[in-house]
Amino acid sequence: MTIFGHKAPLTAVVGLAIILLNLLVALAGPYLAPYGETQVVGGGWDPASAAAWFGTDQIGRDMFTRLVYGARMTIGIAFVTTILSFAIGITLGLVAAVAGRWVDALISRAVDVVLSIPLLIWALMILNVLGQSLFSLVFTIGCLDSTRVFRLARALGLNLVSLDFVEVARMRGEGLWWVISREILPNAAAPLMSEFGLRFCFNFLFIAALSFLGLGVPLPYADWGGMVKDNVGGISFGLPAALYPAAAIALLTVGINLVVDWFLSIDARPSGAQAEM
Amino acid sequence: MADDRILCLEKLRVETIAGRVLVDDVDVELKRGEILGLIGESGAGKSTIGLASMAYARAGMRITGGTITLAGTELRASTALYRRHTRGKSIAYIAQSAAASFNPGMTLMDQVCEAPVVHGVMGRAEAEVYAKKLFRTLQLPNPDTIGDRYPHQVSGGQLQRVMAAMAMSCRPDVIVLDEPTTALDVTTQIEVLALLRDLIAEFGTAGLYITHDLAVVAQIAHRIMVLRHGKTIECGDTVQILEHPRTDYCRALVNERRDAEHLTLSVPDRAAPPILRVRDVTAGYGTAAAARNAVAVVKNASFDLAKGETLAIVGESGSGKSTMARIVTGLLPRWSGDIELAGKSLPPALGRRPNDILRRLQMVHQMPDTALNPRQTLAQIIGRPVALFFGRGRAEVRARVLELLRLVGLPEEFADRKPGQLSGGQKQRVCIARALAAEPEVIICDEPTSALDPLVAEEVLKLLKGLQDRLGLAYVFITHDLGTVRRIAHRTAVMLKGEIIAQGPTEQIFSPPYHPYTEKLILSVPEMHTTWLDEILQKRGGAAGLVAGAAERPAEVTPAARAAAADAGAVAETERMAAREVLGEGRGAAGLEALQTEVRNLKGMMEI
Amino acid sequence: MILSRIGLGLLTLLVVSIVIFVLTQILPGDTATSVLGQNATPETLAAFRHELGLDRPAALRYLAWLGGVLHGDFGVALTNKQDIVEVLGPRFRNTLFLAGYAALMALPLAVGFGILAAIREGRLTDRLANIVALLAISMPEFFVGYLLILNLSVNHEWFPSLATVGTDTPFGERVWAVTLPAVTLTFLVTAHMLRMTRNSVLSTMSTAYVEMAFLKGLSRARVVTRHALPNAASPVISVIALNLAYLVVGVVVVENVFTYPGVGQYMIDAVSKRDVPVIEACGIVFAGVFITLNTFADVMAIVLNPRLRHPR
Amino acid sequence: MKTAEPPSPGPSGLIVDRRQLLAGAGALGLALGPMGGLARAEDAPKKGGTLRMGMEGGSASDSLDFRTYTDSIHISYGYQIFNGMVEIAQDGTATGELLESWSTKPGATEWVFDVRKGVTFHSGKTLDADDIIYSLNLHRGETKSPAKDLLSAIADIRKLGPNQVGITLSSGNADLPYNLSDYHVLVVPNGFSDWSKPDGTGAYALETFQPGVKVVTRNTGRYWKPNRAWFDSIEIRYIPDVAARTQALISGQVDAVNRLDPKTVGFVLKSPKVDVVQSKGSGNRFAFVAHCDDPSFASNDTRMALKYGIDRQKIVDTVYKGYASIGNDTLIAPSNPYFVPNTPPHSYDPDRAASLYKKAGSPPLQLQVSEGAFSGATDSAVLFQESLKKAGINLDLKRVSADGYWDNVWLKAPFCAVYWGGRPSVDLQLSQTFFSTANWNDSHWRDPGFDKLVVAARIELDPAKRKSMYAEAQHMIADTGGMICYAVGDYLDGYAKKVKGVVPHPRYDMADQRAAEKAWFA
Repeated sequence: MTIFGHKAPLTAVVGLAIILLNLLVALAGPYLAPYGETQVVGGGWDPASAAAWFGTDQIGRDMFTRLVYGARMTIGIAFVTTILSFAIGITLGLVAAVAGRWVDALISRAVDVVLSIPLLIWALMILNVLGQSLFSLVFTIGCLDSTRVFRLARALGLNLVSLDFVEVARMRGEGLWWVISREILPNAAAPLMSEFGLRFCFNFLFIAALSFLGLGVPLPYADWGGMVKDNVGGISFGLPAALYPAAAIALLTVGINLVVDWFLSIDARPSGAQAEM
Repeated sequence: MADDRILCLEKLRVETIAGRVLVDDVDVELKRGEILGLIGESGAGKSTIGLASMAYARAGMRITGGTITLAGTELRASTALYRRHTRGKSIAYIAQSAAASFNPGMTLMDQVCEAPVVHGVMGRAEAEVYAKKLFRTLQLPNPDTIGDRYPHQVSGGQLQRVMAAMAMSCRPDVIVLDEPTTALDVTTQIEVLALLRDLIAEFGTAGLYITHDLAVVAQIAHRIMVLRHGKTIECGDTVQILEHPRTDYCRALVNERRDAEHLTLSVPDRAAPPILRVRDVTAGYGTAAAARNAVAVVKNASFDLAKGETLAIVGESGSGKSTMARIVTGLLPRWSGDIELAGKSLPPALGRRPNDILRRLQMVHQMPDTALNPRQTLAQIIGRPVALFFGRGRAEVRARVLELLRLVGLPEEFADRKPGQLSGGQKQRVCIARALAAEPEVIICDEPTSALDPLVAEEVLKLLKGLQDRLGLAYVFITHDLGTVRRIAHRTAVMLKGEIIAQGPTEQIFSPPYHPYTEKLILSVPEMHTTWLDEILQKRGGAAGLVAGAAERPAEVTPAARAAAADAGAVAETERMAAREVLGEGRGAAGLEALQTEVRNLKGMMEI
Repeated sequence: MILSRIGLGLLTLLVVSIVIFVLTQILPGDTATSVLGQNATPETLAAFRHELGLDRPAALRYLAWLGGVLHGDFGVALTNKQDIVEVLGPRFRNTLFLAGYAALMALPLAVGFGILAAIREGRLTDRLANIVALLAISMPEFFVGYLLILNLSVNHEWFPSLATVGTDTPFGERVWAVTLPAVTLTFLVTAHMLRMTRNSVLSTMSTAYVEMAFLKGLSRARVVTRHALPNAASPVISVIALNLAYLVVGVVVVENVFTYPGVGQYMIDAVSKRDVPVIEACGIVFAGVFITLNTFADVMAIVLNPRLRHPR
Repeated sequence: MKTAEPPSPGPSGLIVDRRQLLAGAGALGLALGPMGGLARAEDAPKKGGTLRMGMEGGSASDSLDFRTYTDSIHISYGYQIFNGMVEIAQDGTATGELLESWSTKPGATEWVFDVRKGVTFHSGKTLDADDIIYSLNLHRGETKSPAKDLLSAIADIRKLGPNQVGITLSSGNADLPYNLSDYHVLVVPNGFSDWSKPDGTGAYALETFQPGVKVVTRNTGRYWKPNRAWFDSIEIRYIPDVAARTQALISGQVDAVNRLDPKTVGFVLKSPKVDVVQSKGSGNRFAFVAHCDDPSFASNDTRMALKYGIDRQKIVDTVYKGYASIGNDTLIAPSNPYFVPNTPPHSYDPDRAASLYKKAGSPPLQLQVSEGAFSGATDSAVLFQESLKKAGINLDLKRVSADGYWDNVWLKAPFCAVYWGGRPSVDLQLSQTFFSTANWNDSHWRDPGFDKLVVAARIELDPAKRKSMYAEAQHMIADTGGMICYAVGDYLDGYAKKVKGVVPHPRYDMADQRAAEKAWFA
């Protein structure tokens, strides 16, 4: 069955539940966690027990506690970076779409330059220049990620610009900013929102990848990506430690995307494949 | 005697998945060889019935009740496979927009032969021969080779005929014609209409002819069924409906075209210098610099517009009349020539024009759906120009908005609604209100009524007229509907292939001696009696001339396409043009659909 | 038009090289310090810098390098004097091989299931494909890698966990060795292409001509394959291009996990050793691939558009 | 003239040391230690096979020029292709390699070295004094060689005969042979310059050199050392990722790996196909080092607070899973006979740390750390932070990029993580790091008394006296220095069971990086 009108299907409900759960954990972290974020409660990689439900991590901190705090850090960072990347990406994208050929060409080429080098290597270089801190991390990922957002925003912009009401606004002599913020942005909201969900997830995967190069969130805080990295060594010997944070990431990603898909399908016409025959 | 009833719908009921009733217990009966016209405004449910007669419901709709009996077999009860095999074989469909209904990636021949081959009616070779025969019957130019072309390579009129051939390719018992001529120009409409009629007669096929234009259906249908809001209003044979309609609604429909009340026009003051002067303007898509690979769409056009005057620009699609509007408003910078507003020359490009000029020159678009930002309330939409041009305080703006709403005949409480909650006519009134908010001197109306149902259009027309009388506005009124022109235009300019071929006071243009093209236009306007088509065809001395005429129609795509080939950057431009085109074809949501599609596509794109 | 594209591409390359150079100059430390590392002393540094010619002004060094490249000479690595082209060549072939292998697995999967999902929109197949795809992309790549190693290389020794291949490795062995990394990459990219295929097929499924096809009584399969798919192709292709680019450009981590001698690891090493000529060379190669694929996609889009393929 | 007594580790001390190791080893149930090693040494070596080594400690930018060597892989292929001048024997003493024997006069400034006869390079050239002199000079004068410092004391090198070289030192040094055992100090023929075609006297000649991928060498068949070089060829594969390396060993894709992860070594041992060789307490020295002239650490109380505030045992147990020994804040390894075990005060004592810290005025503390410093650095730092918390001391951790760590952080940051490799002699170990004038004095700790003491010990030929001098020196460092060397890691090598003849070596892992010439297949 398709979702028609705003009636949420089971998948979307599940997705929402997952997201809410994560938000709850992120907000109420300290109250849920049995131990301190960095408190060492046992040896490295102790198996699960009554004391440590998911066992302990590589240096004996309670895995469950780390997960709870990790939610806060991970979601927090991912959220801020995504906001940043959207702020930049949308602005550039819509400007490129509205301001006309030259500006468009200029920005697009610039974005090509960024995209044509591995993100990791950009991150490596930029973080080395800026030095490592939460700020520089957020800033770097935000900027790099905005190139992806740019492409979507620009494409949406190009489509909307050709619509009559935008034309009317331009004929009225409205400034670039008005056209973008009042005429185009509101109508591009839905796809952008859904994109937000995706980029959000990719951002904390990216952070995970960074931690592979020894870059990442400041010590001794927990972030899921970093936790996977720190504990992944045990995987080869069947130690489950790394599975928990990985599962957390996967769960949240799926959750968000379920909602996103629903969100998109709300104002999408059902396709011909749905016809009765 | 059941046997001569080929198609029979009983108590047909169609609802949206959300549960809104689209077709409400409608009975339709169609005898062999008979043509039934389904008439009604948009949303009357006529297309839905047409599709339902093939046991097909569009996405988001469901056939919830009634029976569909085709040649003695009840389709809803039979298997999906059986239904599939009836489609295209024993009941065929001709859609409104040929341009959109042909797969742009396949040759016409492939698409025409598909059905017969798939249904095993005949082999490919045989099918081709037959198709060519049909092409010939339908008087398509060079019928032997046209099959090798792609849809975008042939004109709308021809496509519509190819679609007819496609429908006939299996010699179906019933054929459903869904507004087959609406998307066409008046002149082309006649040819297609005539051909369809002959075709159906020749094959003895029964037809379900769906349209909103009583005059058109009058020429072809034996019986007419009038629908409204998914219910049958009245059903009888054509003459009866035309001569003695029983219900008021039908009466209104019939009279709307026949003896519309005469509008007495206000007198423009020609003493004062013209408010708008256009001199030898030439322009096209692509910049003047790139002019070599872009063809001029408007060539050396000149006209004057006096204060309080209405100048109608008439012509067929592709004649460049809409482009004319874009040039005047500066959306499309002119290559050469000059445009003066109240004696002051206008810079070609929009960006260069001072606010005051922008204010004095307003525009009303053809598609109210796309001309209004769906995310803003009417108050915002109409209030913005007031705030922008006259910088009034919030309260004043609000007051002015309400005043304007009253002025265009909309209730004040609409101020806080969004376009989505309005009907087409109401939306168009909002567009007009927005234009008025700038207190302009000239309003350019680009087919302001053509997207509206007849009765609604009439209202809007009267509104515009009334406003002109009161506010002394000058209109440039772009349309293809000569009936309208006759009634509201002081002067008329006729455009053909981007040039103004005739210009002068309306009555003069519309009285002999005509320019031959003008005459062709005039004769093409359907009239509300069953014999009109035959008379015309006689006057025209055979259809051949018509076909030739159709063949030479210019097309608006070419320049953009060429531009694209010339420079990748212009692909975007092409898309915009394509979007416009679709809008032009009168498929309202097209622009937004295209956007929707784009979104779906791009969504994936980002997932790295 | 193609020409202007190539021109643009070359321009982009130039800019890329400049950007990279500037960045490497801003980076703290240089080849001398990073090579000598903990053993660095002022004198040894000075000596080494002189030997490497790092004592010349940056602009000169860049121009010298650019000059070399224009004559097709990418120079030698600062750190070990190896001819960059000789080293990069095999590694680049490896990268392409891995990318190709992964693509060979990912493309049919993605397109096939994408179409299937589109045909059965909203049904179980569709949802399943979607969820599985999401799960696949939601796992860090190195995590997927280790899981595969654990199951396919440790628990059952079907595939090697080491993908170290040399120029001399015979084809069959090479395929066998590169399977695991290729599968890992398949995990990464399939989801994206699948969703894309599905979406764009769906959007063509809602066009008038597809409806017409149904009304001609064609079977679902035929409608999808003959009518929907061909017109859905160009956006899909552009995404495929994007993913192929990613397979080449974005696999540093996977190379690391499977110790696969690709360009990514080479570039990382070069960055950490500040070996500018090498960084530049890798950058150029990456950018080249990226630009080529994108241009290819654009060209395809135009070729696939009958309006442009068959002008009136 | 009389031959100098082997100055450093006397046999007695060594045995004692070994016993300790054995005990430790037994407790850990590992196949290692001299017993294990000797036992294996007994089954007769035989020729043949290709030794596939999966190693960390190199990159795509590696070079064959031994003056650029910094890491394990370099050392390994270095010793395959070339020979050193002096070799460190199993018992830690300096024994002749290409320099067969030597003698010096009291004061240890005048040295005479005999060049080994009958050794030929791969090129066929026969080794003589000129080659030695040329090779030594590669590290002298205007050079990028890291060994420059080691040989800086050399005032003059003379050719005394075709096979004899005389060396004069500006200041006496009884440990000169140990300096010459440095892995940078290898031998090439006189006038050699084309590093892409290395010409050495080593057991194996270079076949393939793909830095970052693999290095292959083939047995020349005419190696001068008896009972060495059993393999037909050696293949080093670069496997930087420890998990991948471990897997490769367990699944038999390589025969030997270095730097196993202490965290998982326990599991590796479970594998029936694999032996783990542990060189107890002779591995890298792990330390956090503070600048004594930085306001935060100017007061010795702060430094002592940190030394008492770190729970060394806990770190050794959790981060290194016991595969490390507690460090004594100097850089002397427990396996070294001169090692002075900590006097109790340096064990974890939060209260004392707290009071000292208050006494010092509770200055702000920030530790810069990166996995790039050494593996386990960040985890150790986190545990350090935890243990300080118990003492009410707040330590701010700053994770910095692994890339360029040695350029941008080490020697620059006031408080950061650092590791120190073993040095062949106590003198080098102390002087390179703690001399007031040392380039690498990364604690900025300067004590003229200490300098004098070390210089004196350098020319002291009586082991007993020497030992007490070094003991004093170590106490100076431990009680006032800025270096918190909390642990000395064990070298953890993994070998396929069929690999024989690999014994823990006091200097480097993988049998002093000479596994290629020492080991054989059963």
